[in-house]
Amino acid sequence: MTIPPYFAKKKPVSASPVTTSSKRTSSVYSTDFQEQYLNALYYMRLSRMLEEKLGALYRAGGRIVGGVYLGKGQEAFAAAMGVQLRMGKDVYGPLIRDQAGRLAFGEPIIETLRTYLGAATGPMRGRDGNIHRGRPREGYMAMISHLGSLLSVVAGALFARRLKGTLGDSIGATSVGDGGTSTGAFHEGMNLAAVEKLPLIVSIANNQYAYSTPNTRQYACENLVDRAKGYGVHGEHIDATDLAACLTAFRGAAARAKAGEGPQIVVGTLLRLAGHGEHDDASYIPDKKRHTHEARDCIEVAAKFAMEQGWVSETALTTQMEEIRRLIDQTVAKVSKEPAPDPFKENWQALSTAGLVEGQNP
Amino acid sequence: MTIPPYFAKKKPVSASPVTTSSKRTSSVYSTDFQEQYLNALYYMRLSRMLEEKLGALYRAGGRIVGGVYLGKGQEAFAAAMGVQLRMGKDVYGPLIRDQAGRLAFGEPIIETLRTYLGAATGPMRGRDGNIHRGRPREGYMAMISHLGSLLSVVAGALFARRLKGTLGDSIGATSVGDGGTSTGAFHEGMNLAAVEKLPLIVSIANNQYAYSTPNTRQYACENLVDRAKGYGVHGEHIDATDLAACLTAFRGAAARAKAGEGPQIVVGTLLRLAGHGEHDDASYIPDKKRHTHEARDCIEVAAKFAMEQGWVSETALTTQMEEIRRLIDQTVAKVSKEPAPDPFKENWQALSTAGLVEGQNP
Amino acid sequence: MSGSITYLEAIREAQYDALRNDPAVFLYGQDIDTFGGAFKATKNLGKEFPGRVFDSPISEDAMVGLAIGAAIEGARPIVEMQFADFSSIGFNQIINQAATLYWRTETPCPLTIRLPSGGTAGSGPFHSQSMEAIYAHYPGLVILTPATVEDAYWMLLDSVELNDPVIFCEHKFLYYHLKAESIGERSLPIGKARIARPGRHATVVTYSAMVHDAIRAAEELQLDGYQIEVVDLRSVKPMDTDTILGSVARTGRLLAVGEAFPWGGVTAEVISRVASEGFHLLDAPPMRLNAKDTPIPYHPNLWKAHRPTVASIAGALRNLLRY
Amino acid sequence: MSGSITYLEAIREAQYDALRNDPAVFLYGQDIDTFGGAFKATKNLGKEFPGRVFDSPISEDAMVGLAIGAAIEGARPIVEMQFADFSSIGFNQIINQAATLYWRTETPCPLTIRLPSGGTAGSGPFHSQSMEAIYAHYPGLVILTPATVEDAYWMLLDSVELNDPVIFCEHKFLYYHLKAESIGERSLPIGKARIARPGRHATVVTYSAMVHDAIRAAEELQLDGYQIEVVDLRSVKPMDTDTILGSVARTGRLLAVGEAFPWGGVTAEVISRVASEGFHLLDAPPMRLNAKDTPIPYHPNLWKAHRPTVASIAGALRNLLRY
Ligand SMILES: Cc1ncc(C[n+]2csc(CCOP(=O)(O)OP(=O)(O)O)c2C)c(N)n1
Ligand SMILES: Cc1ncc(C[n+]2csc(CCOP(=O)(O)OP(=O)(O)O)c2C)c(N)n1
Ligand SMILES: [Mg+2]
Ligand SMILES: [Mg+2]
Repeated sequence: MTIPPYFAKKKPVSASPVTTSSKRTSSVYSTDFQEQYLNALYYMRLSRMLEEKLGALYRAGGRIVGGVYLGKGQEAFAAAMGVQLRMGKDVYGPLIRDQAGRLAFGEPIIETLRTYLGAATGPMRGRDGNIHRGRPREGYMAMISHLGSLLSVVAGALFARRLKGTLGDSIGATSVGDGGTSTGAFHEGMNLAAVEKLPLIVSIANNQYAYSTPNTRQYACENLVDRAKGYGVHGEHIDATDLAACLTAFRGAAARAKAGEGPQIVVGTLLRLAGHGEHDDASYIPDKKRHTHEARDCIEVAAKFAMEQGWVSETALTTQMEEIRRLIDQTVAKVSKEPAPDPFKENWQALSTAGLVEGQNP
Repeated sequence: MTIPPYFAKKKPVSASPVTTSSKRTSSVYSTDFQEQYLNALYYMRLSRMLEEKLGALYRAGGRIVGGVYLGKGQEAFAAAMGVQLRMGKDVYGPLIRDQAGRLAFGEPIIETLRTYLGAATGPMRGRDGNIHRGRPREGYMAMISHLGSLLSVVAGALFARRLKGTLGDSIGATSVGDGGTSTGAFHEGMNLAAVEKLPLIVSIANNQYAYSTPNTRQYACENLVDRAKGYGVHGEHIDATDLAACLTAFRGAAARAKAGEGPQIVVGTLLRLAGHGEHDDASYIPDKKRHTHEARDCIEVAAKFAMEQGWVSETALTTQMEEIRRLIDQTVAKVSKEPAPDPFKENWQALSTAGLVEGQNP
Repeated sequence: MSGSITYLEAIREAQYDALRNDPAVFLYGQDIDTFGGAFKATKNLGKEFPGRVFDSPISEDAMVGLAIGAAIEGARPIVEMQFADFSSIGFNQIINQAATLYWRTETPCPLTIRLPSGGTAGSGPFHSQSMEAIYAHYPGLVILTPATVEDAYWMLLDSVELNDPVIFCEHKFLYYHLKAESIGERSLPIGKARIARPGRHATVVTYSAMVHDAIRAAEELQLDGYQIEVVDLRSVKPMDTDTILGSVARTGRLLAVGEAFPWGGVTAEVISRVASEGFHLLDAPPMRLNAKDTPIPYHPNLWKAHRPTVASIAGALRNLLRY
Repeated sequence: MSGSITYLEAIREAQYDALRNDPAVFLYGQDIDTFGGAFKATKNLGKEFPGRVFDSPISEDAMVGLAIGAAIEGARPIVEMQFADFSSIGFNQIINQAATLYWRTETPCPLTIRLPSGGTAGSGPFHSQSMEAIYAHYPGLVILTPATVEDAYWMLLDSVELNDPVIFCEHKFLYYHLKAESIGERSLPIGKARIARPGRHATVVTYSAMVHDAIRAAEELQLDGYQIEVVDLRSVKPMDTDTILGSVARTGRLLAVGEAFPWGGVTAEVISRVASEGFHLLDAPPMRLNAKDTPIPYHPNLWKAHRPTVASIAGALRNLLRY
């Protein structure tokens, strides 16, 4: 596995979790599971802090370019998928709530910050923004806004690898929200991936709302996992506020995909714990929803569980959080000094073949 | 129920079926069922003969304008849906294999022939052709070629009626093939109809091929009826070579739709007994497929069953066939004398608001 | 500009009045009911007209299809696309189903599709597009591009009354930035262009938000003694060739300005019509000014350089006048 | 025209050679494997290149999406749309995903989408469309419109080698009707127009099947002593303005002909460029000739009246020359 240099994977900075866990060898969880769990928890916490920073910068005004769409409450679901993936080997097409998954996949936070802060050094160089970022050549797809339309693209990358004979045990993964499942693109992509029997995991984060639109106006089946059978693929439904459940589901899905069982759907139920974007106060979410099981903060739940299991101590978590804060602050400071895009340095070429580019306006 | 004059519904010409049936009052089938059955059988036979005529005219060359796509083998499935519908009251959006359904809905064969023979008097006046014909203002939708895209239109007509308070016990019905289920439009339309809980029957004719493409390259689920649950709608799968099974399914679907139970999916398995169009010899269909249960001729099966039940005599059927032949020959003769479209009489206006139409090329 | 009603409020008002005037009108779109729409163009309408404003699933193809079916039945739906850019998913239903219906079947299709269009800083390639040219190329559609508060209101009301499918391109930048004292009286019918600013040295033909940039450029050139006429197309299809030619007849010089992509589109159509039908009116080669031929950039630095601006319009006019 | 290879066979040959030359090439489309495609453009290719020609589900959006994903990974897919008209379902993936990929991410997207385009008698509104203008409006795509057997072959091979998404508009009428002795040598690169017929009294700029009608119209006018130059654009985006201007410089008169709908499109772009950049070369107002502004009629009587013909091109030329 080769990792492109700008993507050198951050190791979890939590205080030696494996040592801590040796206390409880009787655990039903394998060491491997435990390691993934703590990795995921790290990325969840990193994601949350990073997004809180982005929210604060947005509210302060003037610093963030464009909108801010956060994954608060969806970190467990996103990270559990992300930790299954190997940057440089697997294909990942994340969506707007997948900050934790992106970090778990191996994106360094400087890529996030460069994009949001509008630095020319970021992966999109000011041409496209924030949640659209990616590095497709590294298997890290860069979503367009049109929901559902990344699914077939991730499928296509896997298809090409199989054709070239380089697929090996690579898998692909992409996400969609409850709203995104209503798109024709989702359906066509899902069906095509099933026909081609591609090793693709599709995670459906049912956060009960699409912007302001509740599930009742989005679909009429009991559970979106009921769609899986209609595509002839394996489907699972989990409580997405429970990191252990998320990990179990995505580990299983990844294993089945690698075993040649074709696409895998994982539906997670949760509640979006933020507005659709930071401009939105989500006043359309009734208060009583905010006190349901689905509204639990997956990070608190996950941390508590890890401590109960003896996998990590409270002190270690506190230390980790301090390190995360420092990392974020340092990176913000660094990126803040980086240049903004300069239109005079822009070549304004939409084609890679320079010879076919026509003249532009003066 | 008002029937527009040009659509005066042809009554079945079979020899008084109800009388015949009185012989067997112990039948498990109601009189109503039996009547529908014989109606359907009539339309199936009319459809088959009419299509054979179209095929012959096509092969003879020079008479038919455009392509010829036939419903051979699909008559039971199409007619069983058509006889549930009441022209002037229900909304019907048929597809290319639905000649029998169109006739059962109340289309007189002169409308079919005018379109195929390119008469200016036909419902499309030479502007669009053959299988695209319809009279949308009468609830008889005129399909465009893009598969799947009529579903939401039929749904919309029902939606408007409900809004206006004129829905009553009207229902809508539309068809799609196995291939058509792979379209985004099918998915979006199906899901939207389910969310709006509209009284819409969607018939899926799985004739095992989409043009030359076999089911294995079209979908990966076991049976397309597995999709129903994912939309939260009632689904049923039937042997579409069996008219009684088709009628039972569509009668049930219509009753449930009228009872407010929302969209209904009926999947029928059969084999297309013709080429995709008359230009196609369907050599890609393996011979052994032609000797399977699904390759039974639904008309033979239905006629035999009706005779076994004592609903109709062989003589009556023979008489009926003669009447059908005469009707077709007379209508062909009549239409052959009708004028072709004249470009100089054409107003070339794509907008109904004449004041907004711009000048055309000289 | 100051005043008491915004372009956005005018659009909301028009929908309010359409719903009030005609029970056949209903609204269908994402997040338009309780939430009032991503831009609040339907704020409170769901409450004021219960059962006539519907949140739709994220299904632009089916949304348009539903509206077509409803229009066939005599309803007068207004469909809101959350952004014009997402109408690409409804493209097929628009150009092939709605646009051909009347011609194929003599069945009118009174359908209005609202497209929140055009660029605003930081919105990027998929929330900034101007798609009028795409729809105008296909027969059977009316494409409107209101530039004023008055037009936003009256043209939307007119659209709903029209028995043909209308693509109503609202400019998102004008939503909050354009204000008027009041809506004003209906002045022109659909299909007529408007002289937004009279002049005699050159004509700028433009539409939507660019009308305001063109006027500002004209004001800049006034300081140099030039009187620039600005024609606001209002409707890009049909296009009011007579008014355009009338203006060019007065000025002899033509600059067509649009914020859409440069290949084809409204400006090419304008130039072609004038070159063909008003060749001898021209004292100088007609000019076009459009956005650059790349996707619309996200970062404001790039975005400003991508599209025509008051400065680039003024620059183009200077070149045109120098000729 | 007679000879031993048709336009359609040239397209098949090009795909054969592309598959043979480069293992990264694969074909994806409806009914293209065993069946060889609705028009037989891929006849036997599935047999000759096992595992590289795929029947797809009826999912144009996902077909294009799959090809984009594959192109990102370095594959060179050729996607066949069964008819150009069905590309409306893949529209969003084409204009927003494929066309923006390189600009957004510096990732090349070597993807060729074949659109069987244009009118044939009895094909009606949804099997006859010419969609080049729709795609050309969006940045990031190359739009090719071959008119000859040679171009059908070489331009398709070139498309596959190009690191950008190509919309390859093949004309269905030429499939069987256009023949050549042999494919011939590659003459011009992509992006260059061709003088299909030299002349000096007027220039017709056109592309695809209309090139042949224009040549026939030119032959007709030759009988009256006029020498009409015909420019075959070959590529409508990029458009070879230099060659067009060169021709107009020789003739002083311009008629742009296309079989697409009249609003906007290729002919508007041609006229605009010449009016702007070659105004003083023109001795008469430039003219356009397109199809009428309605959907494409089904019945041949109407169909023939809807589109430009040899007669209407000749008529337009007479008007132009009379000027
Ligand atoms: C095709 C399309 N239509 C509309 C939108 C506008 N839009 C952006 S996000 C969103 C809601 C998405 O809801 P969901 O899929 O549930 O994801 P969530 O935001 O809840 O994570 C909408 C409607 C879009 N991006 N794409
Ligand atoms: C969106 C779209 N893509 C492609 C086509 C071309 N086409 C016409 S019929 C057909 C096959 C349809 O198969 P199926 O839905 O199974 O119906 P059947 O012909 O078997 O009745 C295809 C691919 C089309 N009409 N629409
Ligand atoms: Mg959601
Ligand atoms: Mg089929």
